[in-house]
Amino acid sequence: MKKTAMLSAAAFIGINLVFPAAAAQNIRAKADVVCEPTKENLTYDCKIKLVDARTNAPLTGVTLTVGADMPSMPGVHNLRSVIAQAQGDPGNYRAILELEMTGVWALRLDITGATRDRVVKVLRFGDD
Amino acid sequence: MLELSGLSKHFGGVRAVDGVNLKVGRGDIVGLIGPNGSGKSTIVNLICGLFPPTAGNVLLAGKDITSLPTHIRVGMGIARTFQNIRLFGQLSVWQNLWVAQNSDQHRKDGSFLKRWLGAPGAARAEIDRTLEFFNLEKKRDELAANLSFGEQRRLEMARALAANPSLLLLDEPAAGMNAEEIEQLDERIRTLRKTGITILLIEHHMELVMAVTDRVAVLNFGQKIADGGPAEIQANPQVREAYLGSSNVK
Amino acid sequence: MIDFVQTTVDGVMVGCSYGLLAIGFTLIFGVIRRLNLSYGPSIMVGAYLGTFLYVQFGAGPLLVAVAVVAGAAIAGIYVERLCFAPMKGGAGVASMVSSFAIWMQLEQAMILLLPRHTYAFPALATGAPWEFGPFTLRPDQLLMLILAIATGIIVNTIIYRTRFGTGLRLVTSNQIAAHLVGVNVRNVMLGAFALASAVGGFAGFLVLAIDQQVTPMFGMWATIKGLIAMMIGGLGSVPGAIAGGLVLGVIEAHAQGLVGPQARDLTAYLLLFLCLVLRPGGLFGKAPEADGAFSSRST
Amino acid sequence: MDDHVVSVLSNIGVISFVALSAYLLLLTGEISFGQQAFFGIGAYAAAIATAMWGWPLAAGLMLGALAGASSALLVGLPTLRLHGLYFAVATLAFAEMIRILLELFHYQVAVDGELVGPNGTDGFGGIRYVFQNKIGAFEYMLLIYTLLATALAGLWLLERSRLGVAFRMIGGDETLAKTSGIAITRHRMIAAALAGALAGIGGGLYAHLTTYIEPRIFDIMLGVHALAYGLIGGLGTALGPLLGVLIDIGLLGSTRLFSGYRMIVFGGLVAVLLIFRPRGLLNEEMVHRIGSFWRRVWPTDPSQKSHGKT
Repeated sequence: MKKTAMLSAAAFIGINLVFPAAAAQNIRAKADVVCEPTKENLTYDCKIKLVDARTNAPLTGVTLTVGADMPSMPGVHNLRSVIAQAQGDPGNYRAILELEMTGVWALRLDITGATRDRVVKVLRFGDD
Repeated sequence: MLELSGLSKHFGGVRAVDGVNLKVGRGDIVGLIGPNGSGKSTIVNLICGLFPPTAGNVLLAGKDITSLPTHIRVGMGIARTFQNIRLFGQLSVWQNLWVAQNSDQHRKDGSFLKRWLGAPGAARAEIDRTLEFFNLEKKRDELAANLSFGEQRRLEMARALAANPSLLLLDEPAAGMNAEEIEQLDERIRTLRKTGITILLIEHHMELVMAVTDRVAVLNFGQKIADGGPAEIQANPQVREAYLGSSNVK
Repeated sequence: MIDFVQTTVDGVMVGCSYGLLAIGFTLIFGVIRRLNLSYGPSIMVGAYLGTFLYVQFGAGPLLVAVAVVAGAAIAGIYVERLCFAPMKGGAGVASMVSSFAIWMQLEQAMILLLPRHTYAFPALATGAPWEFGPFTLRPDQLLMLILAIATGIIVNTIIYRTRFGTGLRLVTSNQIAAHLVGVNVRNVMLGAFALASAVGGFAGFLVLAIDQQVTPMFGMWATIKGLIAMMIGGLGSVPGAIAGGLVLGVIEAHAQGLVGPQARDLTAYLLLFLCLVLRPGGLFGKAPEADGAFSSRST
Repeated sequence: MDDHVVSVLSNIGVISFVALSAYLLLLTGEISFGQQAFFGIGAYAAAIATAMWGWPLAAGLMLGALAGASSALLVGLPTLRLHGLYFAVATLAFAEMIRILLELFHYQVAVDGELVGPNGTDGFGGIRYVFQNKIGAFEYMLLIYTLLATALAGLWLLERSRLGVAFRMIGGDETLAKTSGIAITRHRMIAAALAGALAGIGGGLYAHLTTYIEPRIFDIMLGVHALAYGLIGGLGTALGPLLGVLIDIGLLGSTRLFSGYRMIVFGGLVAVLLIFRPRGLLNEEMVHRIGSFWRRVWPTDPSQKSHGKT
């Protein structure tokens, strides 16, 4: 029993050394997303505006990929992520999503490059 | 060793066991016979605590164990076999015996981890001896479900013995066996008797019962109608009427 | 007091449909001693078929009702053939998981047929609610009540007055004995699935006609509500199923009236949990024996 | 490695925990429709710990495991005497109650001027520990698999231990297990707690993987999937449920081929598979055969001859 306790304590400390509690704070991203249906069935045109949550300055120089999950089916209905194109004013992006069905989807906005972050937006797709 | 006093079990309106008194002395081999449905298996279930009696008590070595749960009774030295073979089919022969093992050996030998992950020396030797006694040593790694009928019967008894019981309840161990196998069983019971174990044998096979038991109790409709030496029982007219009248016995 | 009565009446109306759902569930369970998770999705197949006819061709309520019942029955037979008939005894868990897999299959097939989240469903009857003093009664709800009672009577007649029903009852009480007296157990099982799914389909039609809309969540809804009502009433008992449905409907209605919509479901599950823990046999069933038919045990 | 592959593999790893959790109970013969509740409780507990209280990840995951285990014990007590369908439905009722309670659960604090924390049906976003600490997606996947490997090693040992064999005994024949001296109640509680802890850790990992959780994620769909994975993959070894997850999420969920038709293929596949192998691909018989083969190829010292099943 003692051995087990010591082992788990060692593992605990080890993991904490590798993954410490955060002090260094990255830029925190904030996103506004608007998705419009296209002529194509189940295909949506999404306009995304990324800003720094603290300064509200547009977030530039990053790569944005957009994926989607259905919260009611974790790990089941997940779309392959698409890369969003920068468009118009700085911080504005656009992505085309082909969904499997209408309903509530959680959009995964993955930001890589100058900073790394993930923002999840829950949106209802469909005209109902 | 074992004492049943006024033991009763009613299922709804059926009196499966009705006020049975029975004493089994230490080291005795007592037969329990009776026609089908006379309450024999119910008595075994009551002794090992699978359900509570409606009335009466079960005493083991003078201690009242009536309200103790089954696994505690096993720890106190009661082991049993089942009429229809019951084994852990998805486990190996060795594993069947290993976890059923209930001797002081497996509690003291080696470190905690060794005991939990395997059987240290003496406990392992004990299992091996039991397997050899039942001629199963070659099958130790086989899944119990893959054994032949005869092997399964032997494993069933081996598992009961692995618990190192002071009281062994055998519920129709000869059922489905051929003459040769019954003879082997007879021999094994005789060998066991020398170790001082107490046995309650429930059996339809009269030759076996008469050959190995010291005493025989007879049940009919849940009540004990006779109790005595084998010869005495065979001569008892009440038994002949109840038993031989309803069932075809050798 | 007036609110209380009104809420109770509303609860009874909904409870009727729960009761019908539970009858279907309990018929299947009683006969086969296994849980058919695809029960609700089978009903959903019927519902989507009906909706498809309604949306595409403007079919009327009567035709839609026939389509729903027929679709559900056919889906029920499909489930029986694939998940229950080929499984040997003692494979209760495998059957259940298999029926879950088919649930997924049916649901996706229906989503492919009608990919939008919500579709309109034809109304049973239109018209202004009737007022009786302080109480109101929707005509469609009243019609649903009448139809639900009629269905209950028909099912009861089938079970107690027909040859098939006699076989069904025999199989329910003792499968081996039924086999020995010459009942074709397999046919009875198939028939039970068809009948149960058809009853469920009709219940589904009534519920959807009140709601006037259908979503892909309907399959799960029907399975869960039917399951809860059946467990509360007691497994394998038809009167129990109706009673369970009514109890569930009334208690849900009051919980919603007193606290809110989330409390409604919470109360339903709490009721189910307490019922199982305190009185596992349900209101009308016997206490569960070690029912070997339904466990993951291998032997 | 491709981002998509990393994301799929991470998902597989995380869902494997809840599959293992359901598997552990299946060993003792009980079917639980409710392991998703402990996954959810673990997810919320771990996420609250790191995102709101500023705990390190390991501590958060431990809290998740602890919360999963203790709630499993809590629900284990009243449901102890239930079996089979009754137990399954009772666990379902419990899990749904937990889900609804999570929908009513509001507890938020301001982090960087934004409200973070469980917000009822609107979910709990901003679980950004992994991003704040610049842990890459690949690194996080490694963490998931390290923990999964640890869990598997633990289960591997468990299945060879008296405890694990006793679990299988209870699962095989409870009456016989009783008369073999096994304390059923205690073993069932241990199994429930271990299963709860496994699901709890999985939940904690999931929350930090997606950064967003909401009560709907933890509904019965997840629970029945978890159950199905074990039965598809096989009940003979802890690798069985993993195989099930791999087939479902890895093979079908992530290839474009079946997009839109995936459940039709998967559903049919599972139904047909279960007709031929009601205890899954890697059932006890199969595992035993592989074990015997292994023993022949690689015979161990006869005095130390293998006693366990491999």
